Amino acid sequence: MSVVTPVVSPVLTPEVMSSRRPTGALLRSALGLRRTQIGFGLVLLIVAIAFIGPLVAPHGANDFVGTPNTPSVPGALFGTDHIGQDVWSRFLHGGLTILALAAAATGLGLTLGVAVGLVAAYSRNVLDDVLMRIMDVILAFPQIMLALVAIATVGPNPATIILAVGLTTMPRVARVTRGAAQPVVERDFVAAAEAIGVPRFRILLSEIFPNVLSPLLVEGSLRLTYAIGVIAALAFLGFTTNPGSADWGLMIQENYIALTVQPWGVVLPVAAIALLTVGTGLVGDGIARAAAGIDRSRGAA
Amino acid sequence: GTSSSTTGPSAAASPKRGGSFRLGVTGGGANDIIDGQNIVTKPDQARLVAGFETLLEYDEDYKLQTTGLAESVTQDAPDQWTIRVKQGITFHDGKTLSADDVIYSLRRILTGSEGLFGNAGLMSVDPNNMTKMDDRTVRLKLKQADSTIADQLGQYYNGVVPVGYTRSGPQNGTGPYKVQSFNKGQQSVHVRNANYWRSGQPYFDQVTVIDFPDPSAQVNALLSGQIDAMTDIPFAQITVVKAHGGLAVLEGNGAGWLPLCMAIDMPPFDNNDVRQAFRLIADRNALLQQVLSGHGRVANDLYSPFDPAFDSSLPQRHQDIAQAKALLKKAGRENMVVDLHTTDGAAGMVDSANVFATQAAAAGVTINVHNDPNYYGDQYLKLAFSVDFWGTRNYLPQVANGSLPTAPYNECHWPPKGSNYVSLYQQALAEVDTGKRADIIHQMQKLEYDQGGYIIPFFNNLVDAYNTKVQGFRVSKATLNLDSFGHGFRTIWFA
Amino acid sequence: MVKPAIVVDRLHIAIRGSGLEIVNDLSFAIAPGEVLGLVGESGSGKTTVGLALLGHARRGAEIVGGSVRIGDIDVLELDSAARTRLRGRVISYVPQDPASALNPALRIGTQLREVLEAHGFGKSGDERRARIAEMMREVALPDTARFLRNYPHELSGGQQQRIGLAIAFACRPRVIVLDEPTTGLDVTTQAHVLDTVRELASTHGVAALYVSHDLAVVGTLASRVAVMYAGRIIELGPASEMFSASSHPYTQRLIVAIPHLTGGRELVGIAGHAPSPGRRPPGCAFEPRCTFALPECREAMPALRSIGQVHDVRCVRAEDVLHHAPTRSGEVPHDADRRVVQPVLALQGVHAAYRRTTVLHDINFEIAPHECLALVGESGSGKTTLARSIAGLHSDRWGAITFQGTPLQKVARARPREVRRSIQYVFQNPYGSLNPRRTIRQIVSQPLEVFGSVKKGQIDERVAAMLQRVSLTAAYADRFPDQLSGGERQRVAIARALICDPSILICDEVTSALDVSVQAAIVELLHGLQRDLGLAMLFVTHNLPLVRSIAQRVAVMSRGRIVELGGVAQVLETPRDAYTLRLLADTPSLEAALETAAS
Amino acid sequence: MLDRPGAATGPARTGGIRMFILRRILQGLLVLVLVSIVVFAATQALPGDPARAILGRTATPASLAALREQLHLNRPVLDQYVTWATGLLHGDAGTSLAAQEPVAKLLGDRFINTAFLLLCSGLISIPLSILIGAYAALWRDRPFDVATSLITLVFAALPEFVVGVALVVLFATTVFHFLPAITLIPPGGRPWEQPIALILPTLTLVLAVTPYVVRIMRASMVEVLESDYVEMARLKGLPERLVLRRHALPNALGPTFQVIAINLAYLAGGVIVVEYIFNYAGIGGALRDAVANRDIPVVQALAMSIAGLYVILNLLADIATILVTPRLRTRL
Ligand SMILES: Nc1ncnc2c1ncn2[C@@H]1O[C@H](COP(=O)(O)OP(=O)(O)OP(=O)(O)O)[C@@H](O)[C@H]1O
Ligand SMILES: Nc1ncnc2c1ncn2[C@@H]1O[C@H](COP(=O)(O)OP(=O)(O)OP(=O)(O)O)[C@@H](O)[C@H]1O
Ligand SMILES: [Mg+2]
Ligand SMILES: [Mg+2]
Repeated sequence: MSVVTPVVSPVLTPEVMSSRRPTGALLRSALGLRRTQIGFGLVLLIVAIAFIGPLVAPHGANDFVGTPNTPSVPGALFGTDHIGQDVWSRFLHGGLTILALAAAATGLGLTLGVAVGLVAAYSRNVLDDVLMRIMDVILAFPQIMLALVAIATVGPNPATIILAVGLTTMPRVARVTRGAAQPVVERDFVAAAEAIGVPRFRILLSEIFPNVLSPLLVEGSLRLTYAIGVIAALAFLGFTTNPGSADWGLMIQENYIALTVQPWGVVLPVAAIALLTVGTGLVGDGIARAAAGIDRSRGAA
Repeated sequence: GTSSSTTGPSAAASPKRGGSFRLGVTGGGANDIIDGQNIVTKPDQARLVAGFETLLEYDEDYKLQTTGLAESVTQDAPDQWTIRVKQGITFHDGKTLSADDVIYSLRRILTGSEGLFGNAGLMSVDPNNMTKMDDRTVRLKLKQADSTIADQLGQYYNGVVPVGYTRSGPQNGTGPYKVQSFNKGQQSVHVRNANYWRSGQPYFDQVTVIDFPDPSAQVNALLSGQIDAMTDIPFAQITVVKAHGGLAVLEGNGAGWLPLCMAIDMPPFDNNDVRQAFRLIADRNALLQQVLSGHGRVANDLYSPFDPAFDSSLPQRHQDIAQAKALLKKAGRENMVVDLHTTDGAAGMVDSANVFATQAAAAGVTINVHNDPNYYGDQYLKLAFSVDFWGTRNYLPQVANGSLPTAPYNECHWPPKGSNYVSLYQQALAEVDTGKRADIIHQMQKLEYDQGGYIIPFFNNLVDAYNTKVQGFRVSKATLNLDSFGHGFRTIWFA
Repeated sequence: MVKPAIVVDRLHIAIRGSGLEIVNDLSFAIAPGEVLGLVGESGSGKTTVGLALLGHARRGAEIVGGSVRIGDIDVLELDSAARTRLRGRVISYVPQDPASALNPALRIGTQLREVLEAHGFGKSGDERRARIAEMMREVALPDTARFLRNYPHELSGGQQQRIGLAIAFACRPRVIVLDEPTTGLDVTTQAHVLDTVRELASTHGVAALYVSHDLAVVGTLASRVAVMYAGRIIELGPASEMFSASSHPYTQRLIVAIPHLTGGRELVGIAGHAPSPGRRPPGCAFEPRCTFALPECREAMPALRSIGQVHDVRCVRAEDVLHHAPTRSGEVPHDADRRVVQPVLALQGVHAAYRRTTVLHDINFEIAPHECLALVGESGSGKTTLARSIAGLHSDRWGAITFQGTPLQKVARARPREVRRSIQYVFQNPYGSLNPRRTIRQIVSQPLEVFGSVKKGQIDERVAAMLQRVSLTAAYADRFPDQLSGGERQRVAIARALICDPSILICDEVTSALDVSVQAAIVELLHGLQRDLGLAMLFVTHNLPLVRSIAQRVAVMSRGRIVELGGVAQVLETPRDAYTLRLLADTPSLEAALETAAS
Repeated sequence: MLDRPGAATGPARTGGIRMFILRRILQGLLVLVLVSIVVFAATQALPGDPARAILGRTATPASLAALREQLHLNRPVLDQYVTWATGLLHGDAGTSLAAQEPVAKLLGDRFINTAFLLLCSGLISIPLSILIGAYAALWRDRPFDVATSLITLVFAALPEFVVGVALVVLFATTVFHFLPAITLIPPGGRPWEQPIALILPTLTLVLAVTPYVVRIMRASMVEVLESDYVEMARLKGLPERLVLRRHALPNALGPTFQVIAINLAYLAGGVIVVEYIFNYAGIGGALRDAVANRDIPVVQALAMSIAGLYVILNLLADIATILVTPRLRTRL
């Protein structure tokens, strides 16, 4: 008698049924975590303040509303700052600059870093060494120090700060990217692509890059927190972009002297910055955990 | 400006010897120096006056007195002065002060390459025409008539140094304290000069001058008792210090000033209407309130208020936006945009710029403030619009420093071409009769008041703080902080 | 019958929280000195059971019911301290993957010693040292201090595995659990390990549970075999009966799926794959794949009933099954007209190296169209290197590789598009060869985009067609690799190769990562394709029996040299080279299994 | 999967390590050379006239001319680089433009002060964070873990100067008064002569660094605890503390060392802010000062030494990692 010819069983497992992008899945499952939700909440809150603040601020950023450094002034919710401007209004006005700077710097750093990291990992030859040594050179300077010198050199304009922070972010990102990409480069699907002659650039972009996304998301959020920190610290040390303009970093520097008398001028921006960094940190954390989860199940599959 | 409220203790309490006094001074850095005749950073002032003294001295009303090293300084003729030093004054190394030292000191100042601070003011002294009359007497023949020599000799930075003195050599002065150790950017330790010529003084065994880049660290140090006095307390902290038991604030109403400087030969300020408009934009009281929290006096675009010849009859300028707009319209400069350069060189410089920028907006003028760490670099004195800071001086000396073509710090490029300002200055110098000289000075001040490049919103008080266990501080019009550091730390003591 | 050393009774293990059962109502006993084989395909719950015997459940799983008695103590009742004392002393465990189970940071000597110390085995340091030396000899490893100072990564896979055994046997336990101790080892090493296990078990009267997915291996070792499917034992009986008179459809299919060393025949895989926990049907878990299935099979899981005194089975139709044992189709046809045509691929004096070490020496052979040449040899013999050299993935090689007469550049990228298209490569591990972040459609259609051979519009249907060809459905196109079973992934990999309609297919151990049943299905597929499409094929494997079922000619490789090359039957039946002989001897096969079972 | 025996065998190992360290040192030197070039180029780029920057507001044309003359800033660049680099090799970092003193003399004490501050912070934060991280991993998802992960997040989020100022307000000036607000190190004095003055700066730095290390340590510890060999160690019946101390911890440390190194290097940057707050006479203040003064030799010296510190720390980290992960040795 004959043997049954094989037909694929119609039995489909649920995960086979549901078909979703891993990256999207990663974010989704990350968002499932409480910490990620809180993190996003915080980030959104601060971003909202930064964008909507200027519209709802009771006073102009530079209006003189009362005696300097007085916590309680009629019409000034959180009192006045070092030159008698309304702290609350300046706070509402001051978010955009530092957010923009930090975001731009981090973006720059990520882009460059990822590029370098991928190329280094994929070219398993001297180019790898060269690139990584160059990264080492940059790494050898503390971010803040390099920023200090750069700013002293060309003056504290936004471009300088973005460039300085961005460039010092690059090598750290590059390291992570390279680390994550190295095992991927050895995977057979890369060889498979090479075997049919897929162009190198495409291999980097569509074969390797997607597979290092999850660590990058985490790194990205971490870098953002660093960037914010550095930019704030620069302001604290007195190196900021256009003075007089409301800017959280600048506010801290201007009012830090009055901390014990009129804390709000420092507390508000610091709190905002801290919440923002905590937020991004939480998000990164969530993504990391989710990624760990996903990658583990994939590894076990 | 409140001064009475914070007067130091009555001098009645009899001074006591002993103790180690620690002073915190704002600023300082690796470029600190100790030099009997020059300063770079603020702490240098304290170190200078601890070790060196001048021939003449200003009293607490900014009047010249012969309490210094000179027993007399007289103008024998418009272009001749005679200096006679007191008897039995010795330097730290025991050598007695003589005419030679005076000559050497003046020569050193006049040697351009030394780059000393007093150089500009003593231009008219002829280094090759100083004659030693006797051991204690020197006669100066001037290149040109100059009646301000005495003023210059009273400036703290024109200290008397012994023959052969160099900055790198031993710090040998007549002052109450000898340098024991000096670490640039950190601190210097000065020990009591045992055979100081003023009997009984000084009182401390030791004085330590500490640099503080960060004012709030300075305040914290004072609060936590790690220093006994500090210069330039941030206005914000005044309430804190007052509230804190055992601390007091010393507010000397000196005549330091933070001008906004318009270069009168550079667009847009080469048009006096624009300058006038800007002068009318400034709300001087608001600036005083915002920048100094009121710790100062409203000014009238003129400097040297303590000069007997200061013309206080000129009408006080007030803000007048409408008028300013009109003038700008006239000058075809409506809605103009201009850069204003400033730096953290002295407290309030950045804030002044910002506040003025805000006020200017009302007149449709957009001012972009640039806070430039490299401000005193190449472009200094080449800027159209900038902020600067000055200390207390009488009129003519100040002019020599800042308002003549030959002046080292002429931010405004004053005077305008074809003006008789310079010749007026020469006359004033030559004029021996104070009354006549005052008239000439009034003319000069009128010129600056009407056409000058300075906007001077206020004179700022020197606000310092100290621990009340320190006695002897007096409220004065002194040029330097803390009553000129308690006259080189010799009139103060621990209770 | 002697009192069993260990008795497992109604064991239930579930995924923590969910209550989904991984292992369901599992009972068996093992007598001292007896080896019980536990077989089943990947995911059936073997490891979970094995660990449960030591009262351990992996993170996320928990033991929810039943008992595990060793002598008169119930392992599951013990507190953690007592359990710790038990483990490694009374019952010990040999892990599935020695490479990862040995601490990379500790010398093997330390890892041996610490278990003795932990259980106070041996009074003095000397005694322990003596015991360790003894152990090393028992597992046929050098007992020198020098060797003990090695770190795990400095040992070969086989050596590592034997260290695992040594550790397990160190304290002379009464029961030992071996979890696929030979997976990933080449046959020779495997043979060594199996012998060692047999030795130790019998000489020390240790009751052993031998977990494996390879019936043949189990057959050579175990006296009784339990077959697991989807967390349940579906058949349990003496090894002999299992092979000769298996009464469960699944067991039968497993046996049919095993390639035969003697007399090649088409393999028959089992369609579909076992349901994972939580997706197991209420009735018989095998029912969806079962050819004997009755309606009632859907209702409830058949009880384990005994047929014959020590033979239990979970099937309502056990008797019919027994009598309808599936027959095996005949020999794989050997086409003789190989030589007349020009070869597709020809290698002359090919050498390859990694930096200074040359790993391939003077390789010569040809492959004709329609022909499948099998390349066999132990691990490390250079098979992959050779395959990769042909595919243009290993550039450090010299000697001539000609494709349809024209010599090939070393690097794939340098080769003309036509050539890249015509030579296709299928990788050893389907889990690594598919980009987890791309859909099946993207993966399969990639060659089309590179070669631009097909218009945008038709890509999808080509992909669909290819998926059909490898007996998947178009529905798979939108999924991601991690949503497919191993077999399905390998099919996708094959589809990606076929979509270029190549003239030669290089398969590097395409089945070694898969279960036998799946392996059979894949081989079936490849064979069909080769036959229908007239593909030439280089089939790399270390599984000799498999060669029979797919290749016409076989090349035997050892240490980078081809030691024997000829027709399959001729090489396997009358081998000339000593190495081939040893390879054959070491290969565990059903025949051998049946013999041991019979004896 | 199958792990093929590595190439190296017993005896080759030590040689491997020596080779490795040697290579690392060479790489480090290479990096330093590159750094020196970068530093030199960068400092050359500093615009403006150093002389002016140094004399600042008090500069007079005369004094400027004098200073320029004496700085001879008008020699060819390459010439300047060579003299500078060779100078460095002989431990002579030139003369500070601002202070008119040898850089070595100017920075000597400051180096010792900063180094000691870093040392204290390191010695406290490293073991602390390793401990916390390990236990967080061990008690994964339990209250302790959750608490740590939140606290570390918050502290990672707070800039040093906030922490520093908060500490001063709390312990020195406003709330309590039992700690000095600033650190006054008398010239020639040594920081360890007045330990209590070190408490606040150290604490600030510790709080700045610990969070990152804790998080990494936790991550790699979790990784290790999941590993087969830890499971195996348990199945071998080893007592739990042994499993942790001998099997888990060493393997978890490997990846952590790198991060520790990076963070210590990062400390060297964070110290700038901290020294500013506490008026601590260290290289941080010197740097800020030198940058403001365009004191090129000092900036160069500081940049070089901080880079050197970084290179050394990484070298140590690599070696430490190698020592705890034998597998790497054969890969060398
Ligand atoms: N800790 C766990 N959490 C969740 N599911 C688990 C866990 N352990 C095992 N499983 C599931 O239980 C089933 C059996 O796993 P197990 O590892 O015992 O199978 P196996 O027979 O050993 O497979 P293999 O032959 O691949 O080793 C699998 O489907 C697996 O996904
Ligand atoms: N990347 C590499 N670097 C150095 N040597 C290698 C590398 N890959 C393989 N080798 C060596 O080359 C030889 C052949 O390896 P290859 O993978 O071709 O063997 P194989 O027959 O495919 O083994 P397996 O059956 O385990 O796949 C082995 O000795 C191996 O140690
Ligand atoms: Mg298993
Ligand atoms: Mg292989």
